[in-house]
Amino acid sequence: MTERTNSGAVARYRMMRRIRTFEERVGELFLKGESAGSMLHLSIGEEGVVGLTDLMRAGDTFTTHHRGHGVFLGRGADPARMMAEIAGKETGYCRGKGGSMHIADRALGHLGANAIVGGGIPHVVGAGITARNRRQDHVSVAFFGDGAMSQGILYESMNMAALWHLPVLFCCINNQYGMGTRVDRSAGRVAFAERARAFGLAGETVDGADVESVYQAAHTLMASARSGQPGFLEISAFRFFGHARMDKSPYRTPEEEAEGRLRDPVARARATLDAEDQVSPADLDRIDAEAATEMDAALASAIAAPAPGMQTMFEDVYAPGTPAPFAQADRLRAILYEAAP
Amino acid sequence: MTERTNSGAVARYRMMRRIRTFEERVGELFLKGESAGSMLHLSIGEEGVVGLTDLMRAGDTFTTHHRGHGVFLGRGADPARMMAEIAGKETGYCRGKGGSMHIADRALGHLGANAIVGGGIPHVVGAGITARNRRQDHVSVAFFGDGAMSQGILYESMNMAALWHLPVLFCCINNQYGMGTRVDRSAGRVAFAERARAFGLAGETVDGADVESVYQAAHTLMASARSGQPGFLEISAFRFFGHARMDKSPYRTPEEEAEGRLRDPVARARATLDAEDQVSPADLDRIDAEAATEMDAALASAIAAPAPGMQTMFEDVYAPGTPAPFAQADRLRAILYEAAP
Amino acid sequence: MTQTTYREALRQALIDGMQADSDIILLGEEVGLYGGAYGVTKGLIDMFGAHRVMDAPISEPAIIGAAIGAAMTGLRPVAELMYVDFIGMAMDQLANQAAKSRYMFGGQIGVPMVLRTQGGTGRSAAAQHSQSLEAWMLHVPGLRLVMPASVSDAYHLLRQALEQPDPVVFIEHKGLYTLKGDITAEPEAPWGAPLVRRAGDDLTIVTWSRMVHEALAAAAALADVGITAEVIDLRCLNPLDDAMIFASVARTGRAMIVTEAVVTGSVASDIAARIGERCFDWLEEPVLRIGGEDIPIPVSPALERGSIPSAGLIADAARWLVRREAPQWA
Amino acid sequence: MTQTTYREALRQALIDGMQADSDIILLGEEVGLYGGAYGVTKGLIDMFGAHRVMDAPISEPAIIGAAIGAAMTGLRPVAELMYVDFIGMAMDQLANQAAKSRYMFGGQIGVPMVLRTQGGTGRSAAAQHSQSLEAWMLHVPGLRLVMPASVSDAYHLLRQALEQPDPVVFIEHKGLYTLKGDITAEPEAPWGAPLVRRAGDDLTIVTWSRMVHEALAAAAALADVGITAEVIDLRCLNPLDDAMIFASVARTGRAMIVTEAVVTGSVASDIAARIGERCFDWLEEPVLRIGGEDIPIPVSPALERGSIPSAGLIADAARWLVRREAPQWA
Ligand SMILES: Cc1ncc(C[n+]2csc(CCOP(=O)(O)OP(=O)(O)O)c2C)c(N)n1
Ligand SMILES: Cc1ncc(C[n+]2csc(CCOP(=O)(O)OP(=O)(O)O)c2C)c(N)n1
Ligand SMILES: [Mg+2]
Ligand SMILES: [Mg+2]
Repeated sequence: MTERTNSGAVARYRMMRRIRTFEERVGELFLKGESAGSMLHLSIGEEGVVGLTDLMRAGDTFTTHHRGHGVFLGRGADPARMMAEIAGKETGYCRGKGGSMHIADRALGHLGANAIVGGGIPHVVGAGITARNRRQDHVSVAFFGDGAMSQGILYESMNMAALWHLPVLFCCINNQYGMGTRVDRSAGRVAFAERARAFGLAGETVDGADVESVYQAAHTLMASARSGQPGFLEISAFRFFGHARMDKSPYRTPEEEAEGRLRDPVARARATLDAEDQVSPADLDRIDAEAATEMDAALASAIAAPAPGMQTMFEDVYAPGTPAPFAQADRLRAILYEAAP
Repeated sequence: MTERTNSGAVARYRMMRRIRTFEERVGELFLKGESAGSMLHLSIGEEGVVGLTDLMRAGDTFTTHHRGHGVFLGRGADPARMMAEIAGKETGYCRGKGGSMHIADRALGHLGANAIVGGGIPHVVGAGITARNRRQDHVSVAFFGDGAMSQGILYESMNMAALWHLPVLFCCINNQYGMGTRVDRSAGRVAFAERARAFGLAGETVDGADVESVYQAAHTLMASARSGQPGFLEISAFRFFGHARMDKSPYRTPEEEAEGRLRDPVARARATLDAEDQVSPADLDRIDAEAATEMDAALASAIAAPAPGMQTMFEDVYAPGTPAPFAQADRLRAILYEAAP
Repeated sequence: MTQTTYREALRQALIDGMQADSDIILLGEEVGLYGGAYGVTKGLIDMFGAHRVMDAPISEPAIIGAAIGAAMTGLRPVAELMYVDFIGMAMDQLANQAAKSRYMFGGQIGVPMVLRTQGGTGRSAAAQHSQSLEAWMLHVPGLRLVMPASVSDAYHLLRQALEQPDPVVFIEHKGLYTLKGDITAEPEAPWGAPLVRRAGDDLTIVTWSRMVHEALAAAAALADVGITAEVIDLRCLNPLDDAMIFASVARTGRAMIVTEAVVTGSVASDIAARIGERCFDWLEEPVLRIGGEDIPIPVSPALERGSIPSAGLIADAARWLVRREAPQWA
Repeated sequence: MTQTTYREALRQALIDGMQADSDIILLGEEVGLYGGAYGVTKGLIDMFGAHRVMDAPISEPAIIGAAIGAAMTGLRPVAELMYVDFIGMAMDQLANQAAKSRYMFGGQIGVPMVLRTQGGTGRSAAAQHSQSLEAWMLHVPGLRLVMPASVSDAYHLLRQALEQPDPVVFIEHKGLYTLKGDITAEPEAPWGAPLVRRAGDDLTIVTWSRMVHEALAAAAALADVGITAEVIDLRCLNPLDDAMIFASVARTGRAMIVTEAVVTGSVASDIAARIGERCFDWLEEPVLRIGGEDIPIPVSPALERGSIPSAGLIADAARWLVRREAPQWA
């Protein structure tokens, strides 16, 4: 790869390809019967979010929704530990307790994926308070879907961020659907950024199929958030596949799907790099191949990883060193042997 | 009173005076130690809401917040039954179970006052669904304070109303304060009607000190709501007294209070009727005197009314004819006498 | 009388109810085009139209709130909460509004609505999609609370719920949708009455929802070693005519309450306390609670399973209660 | 050692805590300029500034959610919920987020926050402002739950709550703010340990929060007729070292649990169930639950009072338990 190329754009392409390939392997994990359950939500079609994650810095924090694999990879996650978590294994990010919908990593600023639509949004307000009170230069970003636009807690959170001038960004990944409901069937008016502006935020909508546009829009909003003017960024995308692994999307037509899948951020970035940035197809192929090798390894290591030991179930309910839950076996034993109390 | 006068405006003045006088008597009830508790929220300063209640029809329904006496009187409430309820008496609207914050009257369309900020708002969405499904020509109106602008459920409700084209109106009585917090300390951006418009509602703000302006604005919004375009009306007002009976408002200056109290809808209406509609001071005095007589009687009858019988406490938890709560005395009796089960 | 599934029984109850009463509407996320997250409302939007089968935005508080308003004004809404785990954001509408309106308003305004939802473990759905939260609802006067364990109850209790004058929380179990069984012509028992699913003399096992099936499996295993366990399915947790439970325990002298929920603060604790009060003189052994561990539900399938009572655990505990045979793990 | 009030003790705990730990912030409705609905935070905004004493919009879910995020990132927030009755709209943030984060995330992310709130009857505040909802919280693994009854506990338990690594729900009682007493130099008992408020041999009364005072009044009256009741104040409902309760009941042979909450599904049921399990062989009489009636709280002062246990009722029940003297009403 020559020095003339836009190294940022290439890095973003590489990240998007890694996300795409990772998600494909998650699908395989499920088909192999090795995933913990079927509640696996692939972010294929939403890789344009890399335009934002790429701008986040060490110290910045974030929360995600249930479709958060891509965001977390974008922030530097180790795909093997992610895959292990999705398989419910001891070596996963959360020791096999969280799974796909609850991956987190404090070290990388990931305050947690959430299975409650909108559930993680207010946490960034709190992270913003911490940054403000400690005079840290950190932004906290909430990632969520269009479905969360119907959750009241979003508006409560946006209002607080605006009222207190917090370094916070709300990022709605609008993939046009919440399960089987297209946005025009869940929103009385679909101009989401307008809602944010009415609450006093800087609000923008951007085409998520073009990662470089996302990057530009996010650049402005992240800078203003960092200086205390919170923002809202709607990344318009298309959910390529069903809601979760069992969903075959019968509520939308093949035509709509085919058209939606034309909005492919990975393909588009590749084409642009090829045509405009003169990255050679061979270089791009190499990137793709590296991603495949990496994700194959992640998949294999997750499958090979050990399940958590039964006793771990009682750990992490409370902090170490504080009273732990009274296990049922111990309670029954206490009753059974009727030691005088 | 001559035929030349604007009979609607006179009726609205009369209603506003009745509300004002009623609220003054509620204050006396408290001072006499005859109210059920001190959670009494006077709507003095907010009588301009009569410009909206006057436009509501039989069959229309509504919910109110904790400061709802005025709204309910505006819809035809019997002040004696209201006062009895505020005193926690058997003859009150709710048999002494609800009190000031939970007055309701199904017959007059009052689906209930609510002590949860925002709690009654979604109920009008449901009433709107009923009207739509039954093809009834009814509008349902939610009355709430500026404080409820911070409750997520308001936005969820507005979105639903817009999405489903329901005959619903959201009426925010902005009295500038939620307890000790002025709106600019609770809202990141104070243009409330703009928020409603961003959700697809028809949204307006009007000066509540001028009941006739309220009437005009409400006229348009009620008509459009009735035809399936839901609306939002912010009535700007000033809370003349403390939040509840114990609050002396130390968080605002006497100057601010004095200035706010200049925005007196009752005084303003009286002055207008006098100056522009040529209603004589004597006629206006007579209206005021009638209100005083009526509310004195309501106060006296509430004080004289009987407290509810102890056994009534178990009634109305569930519908008559269905299993009632197991009273503690009965449970203890069952244990005590140890009849073989 | 047809062999069908729990899912189909529920669907049929909705269809029959909606055909009988045009005021019934369904309101919830994905109840229309998608047919319900677990398929219970499949096809109903085509049968009854979008004004009666309403796909709602992801707004749990407002969904329940809208159902309340519809109920107050004459409809009979069935609000669907996709997972009982989501009630945390709508508990105000359920407990402070739906449950208390009749009372606060002195009997004037009832809220005849059904909140359909589902709970429980079994799908590796992790901590926020696997809970059993009926204890929260049992503690709220003004609510009714129903949890069917059988196909026939799925049908009949839902039909009956649709006729109640007060709000009913109807909690299905995600692990039972594919259960097969008959819909009996008449309800297996009256509304509010528990049902003896298996008769026995040595101990009484009180349970509900999916744990009925674990208890029955345990009872079958116990029969092999000569212990006869009576298995009582509560069906309705409120109203609950508990006299039959007391009579059974008075006869057997031994009681065990089995719940899938976290045991501390559970409905099992409440039933145990009632038995302790009312059956004291007849008890031979302590009233045992067997429940979920006091932990959030882990995603790992092995840990999830291990945190919830099984037929084996129930049988072990029963052998101790009846024969003082200590289980291996004890 | 100063004679002070429950309100002042709480305020002093916040002040001392905030002076000792600059990461502590207060976040809630009216905690700043207004000084708290019940005056607990009066003047604190002047002492610590608006960045540490934050007046929040009326957004309970987001208040608790923001506190969670602040706790996750290093602060130690005290979120205030003006009335425990409002938890219904924020139970998701409390139970699904605050309580479960450490677990779901495999121990990586703790949520060291305190949720300060108050509950109970006594002010004719009606059904939505008078509840005792601790049972909901007891049923949530991951939460700690504290309900001080004394002035000294108000101080010390709040100080200790401010040092816990996990979320603590701290429920005050609206009827206790004017209670007078001493703040002892050391806590009256360790965190998690119940406290014998009055020793006795004839029966054990287990209770917490305001009902401790009714129980003590009952115990005093009982002493006049020669019955000595041991009154145990739970203080911490979670963690709860219940061994002392079992020891007391094993000694007295009689137990009564008193709660202000609706009795069905209450914490009283849970404590009764535990005693039934662990003290079976030592019990002379059934474990009695004395609680609030299973109704919403009515606004009428007479009805409100009548729906809640009183010292008289407790004493009546105790006389029956100990002496089989049936009360007049029975
Ligand atoms: C509070 C809540 N309600 C409902 C659900 C069930 N649910 C899970 S994902 C989903 C759709 C979410 O749509 P969106 O926010 O657009 O995210 P996407 O799946 O499209 O990424 C729903 C309804 C949930 N998990 N949480
Ligand atoms: C959900 C909820 N949060 C907080 C309160 C406590 N509270 C009662 S009234 C009030 C202020 C409400 O302000 P607003 O909505 O403007 O009504 P106003 O009192 O000004 O009429 C507050 C915070 C409540 N009752 N319900
Ligand atoms: Mg979506
Ligand atoms: Mg106000």
